[in-house]
Amino acid sequence: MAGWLRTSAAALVCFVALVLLGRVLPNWFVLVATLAFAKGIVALGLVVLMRCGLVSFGQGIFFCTGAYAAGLTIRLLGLDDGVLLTALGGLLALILGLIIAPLLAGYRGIFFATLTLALSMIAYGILDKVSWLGGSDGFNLHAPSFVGYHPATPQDVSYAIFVLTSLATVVAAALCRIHFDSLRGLLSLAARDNEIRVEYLGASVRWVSGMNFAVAALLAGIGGALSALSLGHIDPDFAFWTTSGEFVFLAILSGYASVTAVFVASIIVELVRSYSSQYFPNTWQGALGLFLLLVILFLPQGLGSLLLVRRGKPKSQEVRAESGK
Amino acid sequence: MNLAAAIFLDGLIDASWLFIVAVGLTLVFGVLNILNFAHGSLYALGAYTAASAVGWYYGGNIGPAFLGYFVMLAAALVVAIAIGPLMERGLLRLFYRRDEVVLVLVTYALFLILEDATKLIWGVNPYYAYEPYGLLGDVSLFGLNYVAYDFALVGLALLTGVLLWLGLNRTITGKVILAVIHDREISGAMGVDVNRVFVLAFTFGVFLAALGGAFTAPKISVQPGISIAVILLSFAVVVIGGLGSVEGAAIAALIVGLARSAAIHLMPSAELFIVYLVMALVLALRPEGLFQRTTARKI
Amino acid sequence: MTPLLQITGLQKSFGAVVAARDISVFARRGERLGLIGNNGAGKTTFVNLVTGYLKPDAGRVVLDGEDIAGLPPRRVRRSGVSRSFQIPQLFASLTPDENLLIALGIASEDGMSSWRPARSAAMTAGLDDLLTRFRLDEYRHHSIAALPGGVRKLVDVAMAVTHQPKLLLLDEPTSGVAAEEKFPLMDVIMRALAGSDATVLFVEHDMEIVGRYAERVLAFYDGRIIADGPPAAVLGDADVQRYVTGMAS
Amino acid sequence: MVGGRFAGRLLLTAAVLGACTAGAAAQDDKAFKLGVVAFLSGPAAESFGKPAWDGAKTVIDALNAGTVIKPYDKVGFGGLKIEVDLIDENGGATKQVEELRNAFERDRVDAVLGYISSGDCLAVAPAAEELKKMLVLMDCGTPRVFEENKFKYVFRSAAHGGMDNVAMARYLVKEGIKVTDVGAIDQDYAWGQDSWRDFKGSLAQLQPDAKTKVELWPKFGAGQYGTEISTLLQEKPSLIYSSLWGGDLEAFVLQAAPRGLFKDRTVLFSASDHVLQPLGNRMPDGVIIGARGANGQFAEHSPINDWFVETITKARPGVYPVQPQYRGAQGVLAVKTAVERAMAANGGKKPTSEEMAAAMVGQEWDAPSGHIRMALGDGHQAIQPNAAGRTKWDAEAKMIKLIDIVRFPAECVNPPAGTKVVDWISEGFPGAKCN
Repeated sequence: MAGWLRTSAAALVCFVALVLLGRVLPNWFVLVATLAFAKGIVALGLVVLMRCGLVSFGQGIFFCTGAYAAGLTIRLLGLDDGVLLTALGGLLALILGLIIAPLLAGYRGIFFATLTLALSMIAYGILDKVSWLGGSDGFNLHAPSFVGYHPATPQDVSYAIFVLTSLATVVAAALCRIHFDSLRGLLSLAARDNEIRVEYLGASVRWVSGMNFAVAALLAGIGGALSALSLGHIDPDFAFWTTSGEFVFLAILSGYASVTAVFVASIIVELVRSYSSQYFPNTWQGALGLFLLLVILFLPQGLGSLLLVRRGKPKSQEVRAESGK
Repeated sequence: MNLAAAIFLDGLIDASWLFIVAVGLTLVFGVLNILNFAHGSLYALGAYTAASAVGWYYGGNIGPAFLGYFVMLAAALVVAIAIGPLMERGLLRLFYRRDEVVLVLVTYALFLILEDATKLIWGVNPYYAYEPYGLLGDVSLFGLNYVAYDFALVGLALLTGVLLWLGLNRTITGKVILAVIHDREISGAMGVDVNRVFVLAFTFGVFLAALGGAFTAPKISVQPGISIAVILLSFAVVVIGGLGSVEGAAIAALIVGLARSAAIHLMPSAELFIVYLVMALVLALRPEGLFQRTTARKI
Repeated sequence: MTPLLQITGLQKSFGAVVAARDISVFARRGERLGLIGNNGAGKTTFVNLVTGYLKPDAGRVVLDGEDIAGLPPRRVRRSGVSRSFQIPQLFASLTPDENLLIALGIASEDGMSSWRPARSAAMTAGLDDLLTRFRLDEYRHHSIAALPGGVRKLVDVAMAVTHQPKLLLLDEPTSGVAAEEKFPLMDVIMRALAGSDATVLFVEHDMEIVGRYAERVLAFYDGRIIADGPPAAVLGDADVQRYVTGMAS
Repeated sequence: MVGGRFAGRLLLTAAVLGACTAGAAAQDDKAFKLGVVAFLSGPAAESFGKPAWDGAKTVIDALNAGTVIKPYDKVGFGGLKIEVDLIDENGGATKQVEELRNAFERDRVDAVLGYISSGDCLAVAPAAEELKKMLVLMDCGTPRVFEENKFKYVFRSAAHGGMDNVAMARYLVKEGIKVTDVGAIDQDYAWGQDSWRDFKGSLAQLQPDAKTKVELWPKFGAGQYGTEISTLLQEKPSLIYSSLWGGDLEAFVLQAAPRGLFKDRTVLFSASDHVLQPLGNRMPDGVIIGARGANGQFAEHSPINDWFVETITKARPGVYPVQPQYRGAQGVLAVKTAVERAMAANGGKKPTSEEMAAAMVGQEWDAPSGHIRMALGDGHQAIQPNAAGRTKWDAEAKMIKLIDIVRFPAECVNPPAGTKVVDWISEGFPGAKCN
């Protein structure tokens, strides 16, 4: 139980710290951080999935589900409460996840990755084609309100979205931490290591995978809704394979040693991307690719390992879990 | 009647192109378990190299016109030999000990890098290799005028398919490759030099991608961005055919090609979506693709 | 009193190879059975058939009146049958501690349905007990890869008993263990099991071990049971000596 | 350990912060920082991105050197040297929104000029408005930007796509080309869909009995059109319309010409002068060409046009400027005009976004492509003269010359203020002023 409390306390402190930071930070960085956290939440979902040995290359399908759910609710129903929209995005993504899970829970490794990618491509095809979904150009969202509060200036809007995103972030982070430290979290690692034994111990690997998949979908949906709100624009690229690839990159970059690492990683990537496209407008993609390669090569266990080392903590279970395979 | 014929011919031509670009992807997947996102960039490299080579060949009247086709073939070979081993030994190898999904990510990074690399080498201006396209004249079938070159491509695709099949099933090396496709560990334990097979298969995959690019170059304007459409289409074909299955790739290419041409002739507004539709159907009915080679959780 | 386990007419063949032909066995509660037979005689196949890793072509496996033949390992485990493996099936990236925690967690009342922390009071109590019973305390935080073969076997067995099985099948518990360690290892296992009234069925090549720890011996040959009885009788049996021990020794 | 994690989070956030707040540039009122956004990579780089940037850069360099002719002879923008932040438009609309915000808030650009893709324009416009920063759209076609929104800080320095297709339809009439039936091939995304809708509507007004035989919708970037060409050959329409552009259009021509698609029928490419130079004599003669304005060969002689052509052909030998170069230049001159008008009003200080926006509303200026007016969208959307013509390979000059050129005044092909293109077309071009 103490673990619960400590984690929740830490989460609360982080939240307060972020809310305060958001006030002193330059607005552009608040925006970067908002997007980074939103994408980080999606990557966190992938980390959950990776802990049971599965990597989805199609998180875009849930990311766009969340985004379009939020966007269409504003557009068609006129509901614009940020909190509600975020929850809705997550919920719909979760439902979709629960529908798909049985189809994919039987697959593993590269096959799983490829099938998820295929599904997200289908989603992309639909969004691109269906005109009442905005078609290839997508559509814009006006600024949301927040449980009755209607921010006046764009700075207030972006700050409010930042606060909402930070809240979602710390909650997701704390819950995942608790999950990782729980029996269930341990079981995921077990399923990753040795499926036969898990079955022989009386648990179902399919069930474990399915659950983690659903959680990942939920988080992707929330991240999608938040991204849509902070960008004020939605288009089929939300489901494109490069988007999904970016999430996988975030997850691999952060590793699953530490939940914090996911969000630090996504802030770094966000900055690298935007600075590289500013300083090498002609070769920013190559620069990004190179960065990607180097990270994968020299940080095989992700940023998380660094964090843990810095903490002077002995090699933790998760880190070994990664090198295990 | 004419309509049916047109649908069939156009579908066939489309399918031949699809097959050439997709079969390399599926082969690499089968052997190395890598979903190579850079496949499209390799296709582009083939197209650029061929375009430059053809431009040089006809520009300077180096030799008889028909030899231009061999120049294109050579271009594809050059790309394969220059890139294949380098990429496999120099880079991918470093990640084999890691989770196979990391490898997908690596190829994604490669895709990004290659895109800009081609831009640095060839710039953004278009390249053309149109001479070989008209060389074979044109034929009139069912009241429609076709460029003979397109049927030559069908022949090339058939040839590729047949040679690949024979190579895999009738030669020692091919059998070894099939063995590795079937079970990497066991073959390794049985003394197969898996590394050699990897280099071989990957290089051949690169060659097929480059070949697709080289022989498409005469029909198109070679410029940045041509790789994207290719990777998506060939990926769809591979998924439909079943990951890692050469036969599957062939059948899937035919299905997709015919589906597309039928859609364009009968219901043009569906063209954009038809491929995804086929893919959705296949995934719904057989998630592992038509020619399944995937292994579900072993329990 | 009715036997705990009643197996009748168990059949399994892989193509032309018949791995189990019409096997019928019974076992009483708390009985210690040794399975002998040379490689390929069908011992492991028998274990796999009983524990649901393989589906029998025919036959019944009745445990406490419930036919468990053909159920998946998960269900078989729930109905009280558990096994260890010739090659220990562990969670290689975790510590023995965590391996056992998982086993205990799944066995515990609410199974994995809870998000309570892995190391709740109840859990650690059961864990410590298990660790002491199997003499694993000193290894609890090592990494699996670093463990000596014998210890891995112990972890493997310990994971199999976390839910108080009625029937426990040990597949060659001493294989891959140095000769001088075989007896200590079996001692630890048997002592750890002493408390329970579980029926223990162990596959073994070493006849001395069979003689020491088995109350009854089943001799396999070519997918059939060719002898069934007290160790002395079976090991003395002519067929057994011709087909099994003769080759084994 | 959790405490440690928290410490780790704060520490890293702080570190990252330090790293990047350092990057934030300070404002400088001796120079004017202009963000320029165009495709430097991806499918649109060759046809539009690079050339548009070339056009803009040529003018900017000349302005900084003070070598432009009157009325643009002031150095830079009203004496302020122009510093350019170049941004790649490739990477998707959402990325553009991010980059635009960074440009304004982190890199403190004074105004942003750019955007070629309609999707990007629609996405970034609200972001700029939100930040109350000056954004001048340079090339994108979709009328939706100002027809569906009201902006204070967003402008478009070139006419929207509506006029392209009205002009094409009018050209057919002017040239006495009787259209019995049409076959259309357009990319299946907003640009293709809108273009075909506008052309179809305009033709229905001008030649009511022209029927639509077939509409083909290849994927953007398909590059392979064999089946589409077969279909067109089978349907045998008397007119083939296409809004294809760049590599797709070049591939289409390369594949269609040898199959005789251009024989004994009219073929019309609504936005295609940028492919004439790359294709050279592979582009058949007699094809009707649009240039999204009186750009390139369609531009009438004027001091500024002659100056522009001379300067850019000197700067980039062998390249004849076409639509993107013209639109790039047009955009830069639009910003210059607005800045200098604002400075005239505020007494020569570097103008704020408000002042620039106020100055640009309804402004008129002379660009190489003619006289441009911010006439639509409450003075935020430019209209400009348009033209069309036919291709003719000139063997001596080794380039395609455009002949039978017909020019249309801006008011003839653009709707009057307050009218949506679609409605204007369907109502039969009320208030159109043609001569």
